[in-house]
Amino acid sequence: MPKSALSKDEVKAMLVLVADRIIENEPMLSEADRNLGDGDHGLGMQRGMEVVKEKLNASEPASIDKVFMDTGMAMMSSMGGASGAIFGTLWRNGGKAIVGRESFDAQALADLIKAGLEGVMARGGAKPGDKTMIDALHPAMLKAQEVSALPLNEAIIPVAQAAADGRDASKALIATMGRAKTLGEQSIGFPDAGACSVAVIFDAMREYVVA
Amino acid sequence: MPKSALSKDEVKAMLVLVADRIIENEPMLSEADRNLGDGDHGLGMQRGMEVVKEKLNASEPASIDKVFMDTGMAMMSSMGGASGAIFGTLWRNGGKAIVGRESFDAQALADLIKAGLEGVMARGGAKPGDKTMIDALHPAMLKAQEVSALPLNEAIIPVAQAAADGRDASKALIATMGRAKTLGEQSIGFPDAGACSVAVIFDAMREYVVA
Amino acid sequence: MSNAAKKIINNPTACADELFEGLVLAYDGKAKRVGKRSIVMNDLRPDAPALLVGGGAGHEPIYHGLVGKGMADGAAVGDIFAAPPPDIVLEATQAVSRGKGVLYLYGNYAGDVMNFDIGAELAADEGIEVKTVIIADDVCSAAVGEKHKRRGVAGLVPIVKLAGAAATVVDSLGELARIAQKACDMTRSVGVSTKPGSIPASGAPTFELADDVIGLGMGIHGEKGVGLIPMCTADELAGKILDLLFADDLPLGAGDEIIFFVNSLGSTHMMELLIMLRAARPILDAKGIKVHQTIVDNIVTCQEMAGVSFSITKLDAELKKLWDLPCESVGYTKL
Amino acid sequence: MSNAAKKIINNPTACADELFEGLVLAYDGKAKRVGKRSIVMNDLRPDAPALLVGGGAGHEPIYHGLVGKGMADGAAVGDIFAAPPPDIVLEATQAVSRGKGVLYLYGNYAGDVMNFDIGAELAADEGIEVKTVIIADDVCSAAVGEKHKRRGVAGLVPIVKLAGAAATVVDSLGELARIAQKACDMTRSVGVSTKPGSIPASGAPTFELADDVIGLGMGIHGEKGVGLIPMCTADELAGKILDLLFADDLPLGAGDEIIFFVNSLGSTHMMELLIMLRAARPILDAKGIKVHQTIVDNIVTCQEMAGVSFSITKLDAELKKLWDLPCESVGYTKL
Ligand SMILES: Nc1ncnc2c1ncn2[C@@H]1O[C@H](COP(=O)(O)OP(=O)(O)O)[C@@H](O)[C@H]1O
Ligand SMILES: Nc1ncnc2c1ncn2[C@@H]1O[C@H](COP(=O)(O)OP(=O)(O)O)[C@@H](O)[C@H]1O
Ligand SMILES: [Mg+2]
Ligand SMILES: [Mg+2]
Ligand SMILES: [Mg+2]
Ligand SMILES: [Mg+2]
Repeated sequence: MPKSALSKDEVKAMLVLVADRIIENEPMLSEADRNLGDGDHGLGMQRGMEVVKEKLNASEPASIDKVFMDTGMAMMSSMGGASGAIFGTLWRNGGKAIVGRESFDAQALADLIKAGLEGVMARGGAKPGDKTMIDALHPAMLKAQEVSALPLNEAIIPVAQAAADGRDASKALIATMGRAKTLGEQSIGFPDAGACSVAVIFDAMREYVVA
Repeated sequence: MPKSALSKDEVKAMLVLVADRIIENEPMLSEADRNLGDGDHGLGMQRGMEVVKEKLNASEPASIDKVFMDTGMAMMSSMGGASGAIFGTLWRNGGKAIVGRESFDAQALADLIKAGLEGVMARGGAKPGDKTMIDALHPAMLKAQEVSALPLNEAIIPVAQAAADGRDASKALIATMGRAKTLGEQSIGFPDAGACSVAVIFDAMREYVVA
Repeated sequence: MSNAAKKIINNPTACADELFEGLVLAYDGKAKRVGKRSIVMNDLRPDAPALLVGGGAGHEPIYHGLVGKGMADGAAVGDIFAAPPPDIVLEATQAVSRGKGVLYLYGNYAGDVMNFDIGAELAADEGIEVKTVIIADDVCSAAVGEKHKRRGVAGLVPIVKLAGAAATVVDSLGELARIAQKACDMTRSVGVSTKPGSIPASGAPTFELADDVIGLGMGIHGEKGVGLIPMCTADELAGKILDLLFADDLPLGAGDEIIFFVNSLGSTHMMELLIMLRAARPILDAKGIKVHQTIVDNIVTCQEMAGVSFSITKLDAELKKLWDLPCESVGYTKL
Repeated sequence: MSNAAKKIINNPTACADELFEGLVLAYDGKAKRVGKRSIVMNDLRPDAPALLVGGGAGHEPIYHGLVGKGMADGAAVGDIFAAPPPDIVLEATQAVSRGKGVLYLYGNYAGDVMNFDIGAELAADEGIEVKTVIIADDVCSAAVGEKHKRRGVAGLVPIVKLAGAAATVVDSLGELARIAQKACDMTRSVGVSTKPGSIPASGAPTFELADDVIGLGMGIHGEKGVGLIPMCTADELAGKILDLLFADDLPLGAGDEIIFFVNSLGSTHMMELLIMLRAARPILDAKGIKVHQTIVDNIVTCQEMAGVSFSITKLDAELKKLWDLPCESVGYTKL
């Protein structure tokens, strides 16, 4: 039944579902990267998410923030590549921002995304519009601020939608960062691979929370 | 009209036709070598025959034997590979054996083939049955001895036929020499590339002499 | 997983770990494995600044095959086409460090920059000073005005060779970084591609390219370059590549001495590289450019990708002296 | 002519001449062109026996890329896949000869044997003494009882290296021939193929091979070997290759020191070579065989043919001393 907020065990279960959904979508994510990059984004995310599942299932989560930080650490050190650093930073900085929270509610979601996005932008130097995962993460962040007072099961729906819209909107953008660096004009029409991952991640969160 | 014997200018014209026929058959000869060897026999023969044409057309032939020896020298030094040495030796030794002949008749043909074959066998160490060009050249030699008293335009027909039969018979043989060295059993069913060239050469001679 | 590319491998997702283990064996005891996936030379010169290189796997012999005498002291090895994660950068940093700091020298890709930067932060926490020089020699990947966005490609070979030579003689990290940066500033590359490589984990091609076109300026992962041109002769192609190199901002004229590196991206045969060299040299000679050394080899590759790159490194007196020092590694050796 | 293989070339029938001209340039003045298509080192050791190698083109960097310091003195270069004609063998012989005779060292193919033999007869007419040592290291090309029929394949690299080292120290042609023959006697190779190369002049494949099979013991021109086996893992393949090597008549056991050469036939990537090395070494270690030096590279190739070969050269004290001498060439260099 729908959850207005999550316990640390539920947060863990949610991230395990996120991992499963990313792994299922490996072909789509790699294909997206083949259009603009070197075609390995799905493979890297899959590699990282398999380690995330191992890690999370190995031990009882100490706290909500720790679950997110462990997820970030696992992705960063098992993936490497741009997305290992980027998604690792997303979860690690996001987790740091909600240290001590006893339950994961819409406010925590908003704080997590905001801090995660800031970390990603500081790390990679990309801004909204550069055709990266930020173009899915940034609209999700804005929406999350807007709905932070709602119960999580209501808030997560527009947030996931914002991420999906951001992914679709990234099709119209010109790539300037990452492997796609010099695609320029030629990158128009394809969504960014990392943005596709962000959309999968938030949609999996929605699936877990509203279920 | 049919020629019972050839002048040195006719010998030259005959060898130019031989060169043209070999060049036309490059794909077939290379294909034959692809089955048993490294697929370049036709290319090598074409390379050699183009130089032969240049050389022969460049100057007035000094003598009948010289025409054959020049042909051998041109093939040997422009082709390299097994067939450069083999076919170069065939013509050079064959030419040496008819030094001084004023006309190229069936006896000269028989002497040329015999000496050429001996040279080839001494050079390469192969015998009839080893699945080489010898398996077309040897039966042609035997037939040429048999018909050496006939006018050339009658003798050349069975000689060319013997070479063609030898080529076909080579299909049943097991390769042991040259690039095909270790094909062994697997070489049964394909004719030897060099034997195909020998058949083309004698058929072109026939074409010129009986025309 | 499929093996569409008909690769001689074991587990398609374990290629990076397995090739790494093989690479360590290829060093015959001259280098050792460190931690998760780093390779480091044995008997390093005591208290000297260290040279660390690294990057994604699948491009062998670079980067990890450039570890050696007069070359890099160590390498941090990533997964296939993926920069090494920060913990691997850290383990390699600690292993090469000899109290005088560590220079990170690697190609300009977002993943590498981010992971090496995080590694540098972790190293700083351990009290190890790190400086970074980023290789960005690919002329076609960004305009002169945006050089910081250029990719690192085949020019890394002469650059790592020169930095490796410097690491055997200088005493300060600052000096090592200065020389490495100079080598980068003096190096330019342009590559072309005729066929994609394949991704070991899936067998899928790294990109698509029509049979009758060449990707001019294309990157080693198939990143698009300045555009597609019709298939042409080696002579025409060599001219186009040199035109792009001469049009860039590195002055090249009469009397200049260069290293000229003709690289195969993988399956392009040395016959073709030599035919390209034959086409290029008269053009260099006509400009009065003197080739101090020619390198013709496949050192910067992307699996069985087909294509060729030209790299030019302009030598001043200091770089020339460093170039002439011998070096030995799996990827490049000179007397 | 078609360019089905999408080659970076000019005239499909001029490849041998053009790659040769490029190769001479690649030597940066250390070697020079002689006559029609021969390459010979500059400043050769005065009145010493000479080492001449040669063979067909299209397999670069061998043979003509193995000319160099501590390697061959010169090479006679044939057309694509065709042995050099006698007049080229002669021009090369005269250029390397320094009054102490010339050793011909080449692979065992009918064309090479015949053309080098005719060349030797022409050289004798010029008063140059010639001895010949024929490389026949391919275990799968003939039974032990018919070793004289075996092909010369990748083992030629350590063999030419050892003979080249000997040529820098011995004073008589007999000594040079003895050591070259010993290097041959101590060397065995087994290769496998997964994909054909192409014939530059036509773009046609050099042979056909199904997608799901490997040609075990196949020669570098696609000559059939011991047979086809189903596509398998690198670990399985390394085991099969070593079994064939161990089953031959060269005793290999505990304490023996060897050169272990993992060669790519062209487009097989170094990643795969390293994964094969990783598979092979534990098997050698288990037998107590000591690898004195490992070589992992694509030196003996056939255009973009895919496949791998293992070569083993067993070292005695004399060969080991010669091996450890430095050498430098386009194809192989060691400190
Ligand atoms: N500087 C950056 N900031 C944010 N995201 C980035 C940056 N660089 C790359 N990315 C993201 O990483 C994705 C590519 O990840 P991946 O393919 O796994 O790494 P790599 O580019 O090393 O192969 C891109 O689609 C983009 O969304
Ligand atoms: N020892 C030999 N004696 C006679 N003919 C030979 C011998 N070796 C090879 N040949 C002939 O040469 C042909 C191959 O010629 P070619 O393909 O041009 O040379 P290569 O084998 O060097 O590629 C074979 O088909 C065979 O007829
Ligand atoms: Mg990618
Ligand atoms: Mg042939
Ligand atoms: Mg990548
Ligand atoms: Mg041939």
